[in-house]
Amino acid sequence: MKKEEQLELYYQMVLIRRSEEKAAELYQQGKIGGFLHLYIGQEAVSTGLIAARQPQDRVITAYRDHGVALNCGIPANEVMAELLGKATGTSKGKGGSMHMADPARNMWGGHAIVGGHLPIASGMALGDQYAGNDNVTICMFGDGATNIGFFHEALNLSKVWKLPVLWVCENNQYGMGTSVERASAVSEIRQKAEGYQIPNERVDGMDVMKVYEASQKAIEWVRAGNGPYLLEFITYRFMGHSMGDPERYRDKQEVERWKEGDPIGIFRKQLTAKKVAAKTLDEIEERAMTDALNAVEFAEASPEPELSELFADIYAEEVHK
Amino acid sequence: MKKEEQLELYYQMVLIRRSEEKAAELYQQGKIGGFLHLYIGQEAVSTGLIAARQPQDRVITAYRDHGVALNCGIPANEVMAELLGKATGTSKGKGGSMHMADPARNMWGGHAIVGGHLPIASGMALGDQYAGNDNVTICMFGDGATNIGFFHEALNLSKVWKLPVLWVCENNQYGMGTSVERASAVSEIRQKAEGYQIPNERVDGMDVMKVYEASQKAIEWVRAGNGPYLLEFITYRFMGHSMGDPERYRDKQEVERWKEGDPIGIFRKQLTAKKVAAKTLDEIEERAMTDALNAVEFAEASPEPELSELFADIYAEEVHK
Amino acid sequence: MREAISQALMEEMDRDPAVFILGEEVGVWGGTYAVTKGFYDKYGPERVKDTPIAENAIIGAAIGAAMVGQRPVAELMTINFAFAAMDYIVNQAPKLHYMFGGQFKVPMVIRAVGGGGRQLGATHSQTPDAIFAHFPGLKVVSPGTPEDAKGLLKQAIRSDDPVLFIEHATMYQVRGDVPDEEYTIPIGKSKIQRPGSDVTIVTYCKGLELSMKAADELAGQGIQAEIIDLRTLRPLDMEPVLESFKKTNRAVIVEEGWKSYGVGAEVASRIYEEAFDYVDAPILRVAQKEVPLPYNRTLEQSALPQVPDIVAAVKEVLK
Amino acid sequence: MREAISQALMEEMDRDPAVFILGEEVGVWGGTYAVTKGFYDKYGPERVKDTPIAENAIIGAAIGAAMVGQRPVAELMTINFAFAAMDYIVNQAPKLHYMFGGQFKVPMVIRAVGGGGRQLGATHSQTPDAIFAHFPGLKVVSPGTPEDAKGLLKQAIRSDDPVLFIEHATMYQVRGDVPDEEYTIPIGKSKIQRPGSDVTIVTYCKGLELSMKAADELAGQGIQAEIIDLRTLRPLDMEPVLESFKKTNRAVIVEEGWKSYGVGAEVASRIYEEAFDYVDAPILRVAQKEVPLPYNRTLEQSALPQVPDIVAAVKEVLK
Ligand SMILES: Cc1ncc(C[n+]2csc(CCOP(=O)(O)OP(=O)(O)O)c2C)c(N)n1
Ligand SMILES: Cc1ncc(C[n+]2csc(CCOP(=O)(O)OP(=O)(O)O)c2C)c(N)n1
Ligand SMILES: [Mg+2]
Ligand SMILES: [Mg+2]
Repeated sequence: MKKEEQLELYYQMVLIRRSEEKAAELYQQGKIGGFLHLYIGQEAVSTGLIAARQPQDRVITAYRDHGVALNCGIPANEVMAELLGKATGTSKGKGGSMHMADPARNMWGGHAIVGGHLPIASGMALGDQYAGNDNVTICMFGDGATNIGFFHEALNLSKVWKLPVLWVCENNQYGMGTSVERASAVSEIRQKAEGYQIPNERVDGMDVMKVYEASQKAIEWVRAGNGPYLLEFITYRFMGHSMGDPERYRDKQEVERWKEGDPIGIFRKQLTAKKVAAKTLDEIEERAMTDALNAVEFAEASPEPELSELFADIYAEEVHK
Repeated sequence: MKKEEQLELYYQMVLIRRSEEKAAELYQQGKIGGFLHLYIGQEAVSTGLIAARQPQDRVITAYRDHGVALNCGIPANEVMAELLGKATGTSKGKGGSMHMADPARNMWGGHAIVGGHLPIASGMALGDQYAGNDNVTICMFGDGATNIGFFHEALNLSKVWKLPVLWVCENNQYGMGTSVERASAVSEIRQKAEGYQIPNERVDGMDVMKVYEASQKAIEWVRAGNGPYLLEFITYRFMGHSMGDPERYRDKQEVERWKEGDPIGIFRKQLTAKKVAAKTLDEIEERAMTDALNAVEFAEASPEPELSELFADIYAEEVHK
Repeated sequence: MREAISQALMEEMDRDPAVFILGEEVGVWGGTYAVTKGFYDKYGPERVKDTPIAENAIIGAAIGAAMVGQRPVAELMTINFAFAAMDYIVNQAPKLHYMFGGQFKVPMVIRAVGGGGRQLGATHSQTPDAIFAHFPGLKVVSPGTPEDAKGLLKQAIRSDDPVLFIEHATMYQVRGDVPDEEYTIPIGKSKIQRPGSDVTIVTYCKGLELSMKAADELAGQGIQAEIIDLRTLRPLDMEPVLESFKKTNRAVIVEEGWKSYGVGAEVASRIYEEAFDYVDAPILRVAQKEVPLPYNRTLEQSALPQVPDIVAAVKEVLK
Repeated sequence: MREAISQALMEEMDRDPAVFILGEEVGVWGGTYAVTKGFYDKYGPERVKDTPIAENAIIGAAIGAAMVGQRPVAELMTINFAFAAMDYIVNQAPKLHYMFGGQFKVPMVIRAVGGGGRQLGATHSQTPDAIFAHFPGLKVVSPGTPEDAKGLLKQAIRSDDPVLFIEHATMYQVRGDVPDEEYTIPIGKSKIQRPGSDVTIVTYCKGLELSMKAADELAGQGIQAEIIDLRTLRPLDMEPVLESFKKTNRAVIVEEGWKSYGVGAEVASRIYEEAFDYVDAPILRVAQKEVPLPYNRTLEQSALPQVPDIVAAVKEVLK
């Protein structure tokens, strides 16, 4: 990967971090409602993954979707505006934190029912297979999501029909307060793919370049018509599951240990080792901060949706009454 | 296994065969309604399996349940009466072909939602684990059932909680008209257990003694507190999926080939080889025939349920209106 | 009826290459109720897709394919298996358009066979149509004649919204005229299936068959029942119902499902709300007795609404 | 309210060793809504079981354990996830007793948290209570006061039948007296929560909170509303409703869920059927607007039924 591309990834990771920090503040101030699931700690996963896709490749993920939305190119302004429920938000303020989307940027939504979007991802891949194009559907989900039946049905179907879908598990060690070991029969999620003879791989999810490389290989393998592939990225969320998590299920030391492997810190070190000047990186960080702040400003200044929006878009076509 | 026990198994297998043949006739005569899924061809599976259980072990299965009911010791009379919807049926005529049960004989029902009884089986095993006894739950299901999410959730739970449950897949090659290969990512069902690190084994399901031996080993392994185990029995249904199956999905030769390995024929040969006299076996066959005929007679002579039964047993306790 | 539904599917598949079918046994078997018989040979496995037994995957995949521009028709072997895919039917398909601010469309049809009366036992005999109609964003269609079935199914396939299309297992043999020329019928329009002046019978699907028979019988006794067929449960078109009721001032609602929290409750409530001054007698509901349907034929039949129940209810409201 | 529910669970666990709890985050986390806080430490992992995210396994396992003699209390993190386990809730649990001729019992409680108003978006904000109440064999309970919550939950745990026990996410802070002594409240009994003479308000759960406020406001204007709390949606006890209605001749039904095919439709229909001669004005339903609930707070609040809506409806029926 070219250096400027790498710097772009660095920018994206920092932008996610700063945006999420701002979102946490806005939540504390009561300006964001509902659930807020932060991506802090996991930035390398979606950044590296989405950098590896081609523009025609579709991304679909769970409710922990702000980072994914930014990586897909949805402007920070629109993401932040959605968090504030504004008319300028990517889903017009109707979706909120868990429902970022922009099909024009091939971001097919955050989805709030755990595992619920996996069969839908199979369907998107089916649609592309049916159309005869070479799009790949990239479906991200958590470790916890691999215990629900949706996962099983989606993976089985993808293999039986050889669908062009890349399954991406973000194994951040917990589904809410339940560790992988307490919820899953196997502790390596990738092993589950064996039950479907889906080729699979377990990759360090804290190193964005490793994520990128594994993803690129996998995506192109899928694109070549080989059927589905499963990637498991080992990662960790530094914050609670959502705002207000009592975090009784893990101790501080564990969190601190993982924080030593902060994906942004790791990448910064790598870039520095590749002779990128500290100043360059600092400037990127500042730009990310500015963009996050601007997004907040934009979102706060944006109008609320009109009340008439309440009854808009229930159906895509006019309904006879 | 002692010789008289083996002869008892032979009797059971022939009884199932004769009863099913009679049921088919009664169906043609319009005396049985609904769906009728015959067990012809698969007799060795439930006969060998259930012979291997202890009385305290619970059996639960799918809608293809007449044979299982007979093996569990439900009198043929009651099974046949249930098929005819009579008050003397094992479920008082309210359940029909797909819903044979008798908890006193540890037969916990045929269940008509494909895969739906697997989580329930996990729960039965959980109940026993919670009670601290050493009962084993034996849960039978078809190959087709292993593609639905219920299967996945049940197996995962059983492994995570180390539940005393024996999973038994009757792989009869088809779920209705869909062959295993067309519906399942893996063609050996037992491979699916690998995704849960559940020990497993693939066994010839046309040879009742092989079924018995594998089952006994597996049941005692589960009873010893080792957690779940999965057995896959390779078998075949000689008849259509249910009455009125156009059978466009397989050709006659295939069926004929399997019929050469008729489980009753195989067992008769084995018994003959073990010096059981033809006369003894013929007498058993006659007894089975007589019992099947008597069952029909009993069922036909039995009364219809009272009309008041319609409102009985909606709730187990009296309901305030 | 079967043929009308088959025709609708074929015509739409011929018209629009984005239309394909998926479901259990829709292909090689030819459809459990033979609705897609011959389709596999004609359109091939790409457009007539046999699926594993995995209702979430079936409906979920249909949603996904619809989102990216196809027009899948998913078949649920019976509506009872809708519960195994419930999240997709009520919580995903109907909400995706709204929740993402109009960015996604889900032009998908779920065909499901419902109904009791075939001795299939409690889990396999339901008519739970009302519960699906509770969800905004979903369209729920359930025709009672071959003509309507064809026209409505064609329209459902062309709809840019998810449609649950409910057929009745005991009605495939129902005969009726179907126009020769190409036609569609708008979703969300109730229809007078039989004009009359004395009493309004509001019904749909299997209830229509029963109500027509009851109306014949009543006519013999000098009572002219007007039958309004809802055809669509959501959106619910009350206009022809209200118009009829304002004329007859008496109504009976006939449905096959359970009475409590059923279709009749909604229809009755709306009549009272919107035509209160025209009510001359309590509106009655004829529906299934509130029991899980038993296997035994006599018991099952006595739980299901029957023609004499309708006749009796009409006489009661005319008292 | 939260404490009342916790108490009920603890008392029943202390009383009967067959009672145990299973669900997502009920243990170590202490319950997503903190209802089972402290339970894990007190009763240990055997009796307070954290499950994988697998709603079918949770409810299915509860059914199985109940069949063999335990009394599981399964928690659905929210009622929206009931759709992921729908087959167990409506097609298995309520039918097993009947379908096997009374041979099985399913003494199980499903606790589920419902309700909108917390900006969780369309898939996570539903109040779909009515659809569960459609199924014979299931008991559906949804209390509106801490006293009722405690007494009904204890009774639900002792019930030999499956009970869906619906709590409301925004009501855990609701305060109210709870008797000191041990008590239970029968399932299937509606209750007068506030006596009055001018109009009958029929409601339950969140609707009770709103209706009480509306009644206060109305009282200030000289209108005395009698509030009947259904508490149980199935079996539905209409007696207190009818008694009240025969006195007031006017009714408003208040529920949080969508209006169409909702609870109000059933209640209104029954009032008309059973007290037709007492009706002086159309019965009105106050309910959620028929949209998937949006995230934006203002939009969401404008979709939910509010106190002024109730006040207005009461004035309308009194016109
Ligand atoms: C079907 C369903 N059950 C439960 C929930 C509640 N829930 C939301 S997030 C979550 C944990 C998911 O964990 P994981 O898949 O590992 O994703 P992570 O939050 O770690 O990113 C749960 C249980 C839900 N949204 N959907
Ligand atoms: C959830 C669900 N989906 C579909 C059906 C319809 N159905 C009944 S039996 C069957 C095939 C099951 O095949 P398998 O599990 O292999 O059992 P077999 O009939 O071969 O014994 C299907 C699809 C059902 N009963 N339940
Ligand atoms: Mg996780
Ligand atoms: Mg099979």
